[in-house]
Amino acid sequence: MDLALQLLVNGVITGSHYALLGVGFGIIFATTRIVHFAYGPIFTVAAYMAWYSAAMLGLPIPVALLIAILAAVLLGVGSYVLLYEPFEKRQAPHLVPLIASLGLYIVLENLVGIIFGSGVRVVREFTNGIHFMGPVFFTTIHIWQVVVLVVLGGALAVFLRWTSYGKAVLAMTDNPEMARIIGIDTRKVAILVFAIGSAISAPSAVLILLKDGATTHMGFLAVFMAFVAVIVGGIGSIKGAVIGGFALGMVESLGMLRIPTEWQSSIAFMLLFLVVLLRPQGLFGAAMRR
Amino acid sequence: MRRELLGLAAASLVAFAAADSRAEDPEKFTIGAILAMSGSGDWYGKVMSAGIELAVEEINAEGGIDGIPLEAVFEDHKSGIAREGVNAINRLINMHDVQAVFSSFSPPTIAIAPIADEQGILVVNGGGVSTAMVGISDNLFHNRSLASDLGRAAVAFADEEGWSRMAQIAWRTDAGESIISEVEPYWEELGGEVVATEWMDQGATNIDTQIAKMRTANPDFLALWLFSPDPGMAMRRAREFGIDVPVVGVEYTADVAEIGGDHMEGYYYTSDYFTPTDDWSQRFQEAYRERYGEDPEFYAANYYEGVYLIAEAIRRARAEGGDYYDGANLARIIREQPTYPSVYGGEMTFQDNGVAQKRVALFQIQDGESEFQRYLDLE
Amino acid sequence: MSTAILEARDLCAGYGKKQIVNGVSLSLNTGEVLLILGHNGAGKTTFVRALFGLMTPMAGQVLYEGKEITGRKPAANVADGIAFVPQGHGIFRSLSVHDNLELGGFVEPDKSVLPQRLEQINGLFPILKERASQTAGTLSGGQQQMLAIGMALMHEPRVLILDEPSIGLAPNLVERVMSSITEINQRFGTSILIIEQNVPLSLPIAHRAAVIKTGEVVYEGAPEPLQDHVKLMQLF
Amino acid sequence: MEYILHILVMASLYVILATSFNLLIGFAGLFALSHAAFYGLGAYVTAILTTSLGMPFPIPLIAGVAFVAAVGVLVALPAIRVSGEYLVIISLALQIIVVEVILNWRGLTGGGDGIAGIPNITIFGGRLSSPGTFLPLAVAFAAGCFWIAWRLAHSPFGRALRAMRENASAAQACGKDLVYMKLTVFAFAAGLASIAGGLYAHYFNYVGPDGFTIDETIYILAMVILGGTGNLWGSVVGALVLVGLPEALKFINMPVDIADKARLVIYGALLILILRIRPEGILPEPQSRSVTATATAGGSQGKAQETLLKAEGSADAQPILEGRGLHKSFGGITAVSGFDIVMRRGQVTGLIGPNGAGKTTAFNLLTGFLKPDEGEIRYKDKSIAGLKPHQIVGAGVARSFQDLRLFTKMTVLENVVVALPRQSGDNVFKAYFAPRQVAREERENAERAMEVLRFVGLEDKADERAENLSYAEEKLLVVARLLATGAEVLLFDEPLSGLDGNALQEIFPVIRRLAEEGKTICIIEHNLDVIKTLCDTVYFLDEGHTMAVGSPDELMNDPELAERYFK
Repeated sequence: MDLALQLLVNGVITGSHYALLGVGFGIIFATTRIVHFAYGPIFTVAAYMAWYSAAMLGLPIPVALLIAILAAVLLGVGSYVLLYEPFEKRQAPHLVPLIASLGLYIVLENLVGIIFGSGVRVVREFTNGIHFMGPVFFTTIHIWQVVVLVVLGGALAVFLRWTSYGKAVLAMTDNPEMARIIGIDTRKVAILVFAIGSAISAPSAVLILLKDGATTHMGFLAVFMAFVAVIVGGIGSIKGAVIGGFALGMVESLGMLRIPTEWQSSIAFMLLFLVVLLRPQGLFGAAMRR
Repeated sequence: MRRELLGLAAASLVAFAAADSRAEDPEKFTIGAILAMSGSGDWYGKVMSAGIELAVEEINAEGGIDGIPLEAVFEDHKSGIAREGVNAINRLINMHDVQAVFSSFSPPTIAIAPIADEQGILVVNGGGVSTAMVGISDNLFHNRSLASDLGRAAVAFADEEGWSRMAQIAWRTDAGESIISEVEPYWEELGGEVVATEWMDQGATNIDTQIAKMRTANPDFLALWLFSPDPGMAMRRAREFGIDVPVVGVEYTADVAEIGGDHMEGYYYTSDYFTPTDDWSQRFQEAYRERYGEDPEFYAANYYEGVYLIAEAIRRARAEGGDYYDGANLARIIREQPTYPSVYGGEMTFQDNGVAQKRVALFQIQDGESEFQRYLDLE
Repeated sequence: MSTAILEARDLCAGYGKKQIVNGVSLSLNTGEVLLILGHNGAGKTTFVRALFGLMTPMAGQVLYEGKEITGRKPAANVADGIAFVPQGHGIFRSLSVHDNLELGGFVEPDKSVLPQRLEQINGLFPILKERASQTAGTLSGGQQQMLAIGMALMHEPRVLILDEPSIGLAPNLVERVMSSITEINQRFGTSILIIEQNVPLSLPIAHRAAVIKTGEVVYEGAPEPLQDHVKLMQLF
Repeated sequence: MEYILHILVMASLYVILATSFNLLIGFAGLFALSHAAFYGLGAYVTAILTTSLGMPFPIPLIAGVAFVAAVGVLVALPAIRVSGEYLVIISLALQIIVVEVILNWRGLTGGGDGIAGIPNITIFGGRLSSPGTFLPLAVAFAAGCFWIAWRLAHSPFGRALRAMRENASAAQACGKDLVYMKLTVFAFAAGLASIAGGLYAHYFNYVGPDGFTIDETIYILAMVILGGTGNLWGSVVGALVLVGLPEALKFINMPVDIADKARLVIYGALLILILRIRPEGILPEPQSRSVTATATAGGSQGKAQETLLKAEGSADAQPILEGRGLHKSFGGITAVSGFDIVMRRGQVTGLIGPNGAGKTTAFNLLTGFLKPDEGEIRYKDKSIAGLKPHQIVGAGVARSFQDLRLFTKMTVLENVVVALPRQSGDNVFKAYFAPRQVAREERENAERAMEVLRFVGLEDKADERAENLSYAEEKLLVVARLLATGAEVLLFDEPLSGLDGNALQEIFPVIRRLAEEGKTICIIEHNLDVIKTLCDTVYFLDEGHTMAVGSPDELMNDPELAERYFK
């Protein structure tokens, strides 16, 4: 019973992390239909920039976080303007930007390795508090992972709900042609979502840096889980990405109550497989746009 | 592109073909090294190549091997891809005419073993730990203890301490698997009980579930069959989750210490005993620190030592005379004269299965420092 | 009443190498309702899409208030006072009715005028006010069409282009939509270009009518002669 | 030298993988990202059978092909249900699960250690233990696999695959069995990948899970995209470039600690650069393919036309196709209800009515694209309700689509040839085992197709891609494609809308003549001139059921119907 409770809490925490990544990746995917694999290494860059600022320059962690966000936004927007947009303009077959995105992935990941060197990077200045609630344990970073999702997810929801550019994002997600018809500059919106999506990845990355340290390879899991969360939740739905992330976190944790942990990484894909087969539009998605 | 590639390659082939017949001394001895120079394990590549480069420089500064300089050429197996290892050894043999090659990680090592046999190349592994590598080639030697031996030593220690309930977590790789398959029966033979067996992916960030399950199993001690840097994360996570039983493992590196931080306190681990007390090891440590600005890792020491091993084998072969510079010949020398100086202090001796018998010791982290406890008996 | 607010001169348009509109010259006069008839595939939709800037014309010119706007992006046209209601799903199905309407005023720099316009539109289509918080995709076909028109009115366009507003609607709803178009024309003085296949219900609201067949204008003039079925059959 | 030979061995394996993957992606348009799983399974089958059971080459290879082809068919099962992005995801999940199972089934697969000690291949007493000795075998297999892929891609079956890729429903309307095609192409692609896997196992004497992960699938995918989808030579080039490029980059000397990462940076950047310069791939899909010796003008002209137009019996006004009491609703909306129709031999039946009246739904019901909720469909007194669209086409009822659905990337001639009935080459095995018969038929079919094109006046455009036609020409091609099916009953959905007078004058007599020759014609049309000139009987549909039936004149003089029509 205690174990189940602990695994439930773990599921919420892990789910929050996946959900946030899913939201960042998902808003880019839903709005522009670009499978932005380079989201992974950009996540890595954010962690390393935060590490450099905090551990090497001795800046306070909030400042390091800002620098990480800035770096992620620059790279995210840069990858749209310099890489994806030219392909869109040339109306390249839709798999071509995907392969180009993988090319960018390789470039960025290895650049990080060259610039920052290999090995784990840790911010020593940070100490992680431990908390007990009855039989259940969690740490300060765990709390932050949930808090960041609530805050950023909430902020994003407010932005989408209450601002005119937020609604423009929703409009473009719903129907890009109609968005153009009512006078939305879809290029600006695309740049905006790349900025937002990348910015969202940075706090996640910084938390992982503080929790486990940064490695050059850390972006792979980030983008992979984000991708799965988006598909499970349903493409084009921010709420879906959150739910998808939680579903993933829960399955990964609670599912292991009975199943041996050697199957931990397959179980996410079993879930994905079943969801796609039984409910192709995802748990919360509307039918996929043509 | 393709034509250029072939042209380039053909040109270099002509150059090398000229140097193929070797009745006399070569101009230099080229040693290949197939390491994790990119990918998720690139940290290993970094420290291993650093150790090799340092040793090569030192030997050359002393005038090489009887006046013939050494050279190291590095290749990348992208953190354990077998196919890349085979690409690399082919390139090393053909482009650089090597007779001796360092390898690391089990899959590439296993994959290059048949080529080493076929082509007569000496292979020295100082990093890969899987038992699957033992005995697959007469030309393959390991100058590090196998993970399974370290694991056995670790549980033997646990048995001495009187602990009986073991919760273990292992990397879901050849290394982790080989420890579990060796240690589990041994532990049960000792009368112990395995109360939880958990697996994690190499480099996974979320192991909360595994830790929670191990905690629930209520063990006397945790066994971490993990390698750098994951013992640090597992230890940290275990302590954060309130598991306060003793923890034993088989590896401790700077990265492990970095991640584990204060939580590493009290961690026991078994390892090839590399401790800079001996003359040579102290000199090595100072030289390494001077050159790279950090303390040498255990892995750096292994490959550094490996260069000296190969150099010594070449010297011995040269002393025998004849067409001495040949990988198979060097391998024969090592088998026939199996004892070499070790940077770990004293000497190491290669057993019949190609694994060097080194001193395995138990350490504990005390006040943030790794403290030598005692030598362990590996029967 | 006779100055052209929007004018096409020898407009040619199509997809890829396929030309579908073959030199159409038509002008919409200030304050009038111009009806363009034609059967499926006649090129009506392609014509208005080229007019509005959703596709670049292959040849010819588009003039708005006397100045050339050929090939200008829709965003600029919308900001300049032209609105377009496309065929079918001219709404954002996953958003609420209220959000849809608000998005209609996206280009309006001064958002404070929007509530008042919203009132006007609610006056025109009271059902939209009732359903303000409902998801647009769940509205009935007629309500969706009213919403689409309402969105287009949110930035007070001077020219409104409607592509087959009656498609898929029951007859009574078509009448309702047509009468609201008349109302828009009269209340706001909006010049309206409307494409239709439904002749009997759309003809009465038109000041002038044109028939397009195989990408060319085959009739332009008063709507009345078209009420004769025989004449119409010949043109179709 | 061995090194170059080794790279060539690797290139040979990737040629097999890239070309077989291209069959799926480029030809069939099925984006299944599980190719490395097929490759890996092939390698493991060989590894297990050789090490555990000591089977000699080539038995494990053959067993691998059979097993992996069967797995391919299993993967194809979801592909029947889902397509596009969903297939990408589901196959991606399968890819990962396969690797996980290999990793976790330690007893059989050796887990992370993999399986070592796989014996070399021995041929004529010689052991193929070095790159040099293995290369001839690898090249031979690559060439053989390329030939198999080439045969498949350039057979009538391959043409049908491309048609399916361009438009699945139109391919069905041409009588193609999509299920058979999907299962077959998956089996082939998987089987070929398994050959590469078997060779891998023998060559490396070792298999481990690391070589068959999603990274590997993406690597092969990059070869296909870079080389050009839909072009098998492109895949060869793509494989050579992506195998060669990293090796070439090795010649750039850099400091040891960053060298390999820097090379990967350059590699990624070059990949992007090539895609920027050639988004369609290095060798894009060819503009046109000559279907054997096409356009053999003259010759058997008369005969072909005869067979083409011939229908059983004559224009005797026998009822051929009947629908009774058809009902169909979507959700709560009734599209067709209580719809009855009779089509008679030698007559042209018109279907008119306002937009949304249910005309196209009626066609969909009659041709099996939709299943009626109620009602019966009889063709020559046999019930055909419940048959699949391709079966109905085979029986003799074919239809066109309002939105044309041409196979735009294929030539005009191919568009017609693909629709010809009873092609033995549609059965892929005939392409291998009865090549003469297929080739002969191909020649005949090309002639028949040219005949059809001449009939509609498109013979000059035979080698043009369909996407380059004018609107009127496209419409003519739709007619030609429908004619080519050889069906007795031809259902035209707005074949003439958007055509100007001249074009109309060209098509009118064509349709009329078809009827006179004994075909049964039904036509949905808005152009009342057309209806009046062409039709014998007209059905007026509104709100899903028949409002009136009669001669064109009767209906058009009915003021109430006119009112409804223009509503």
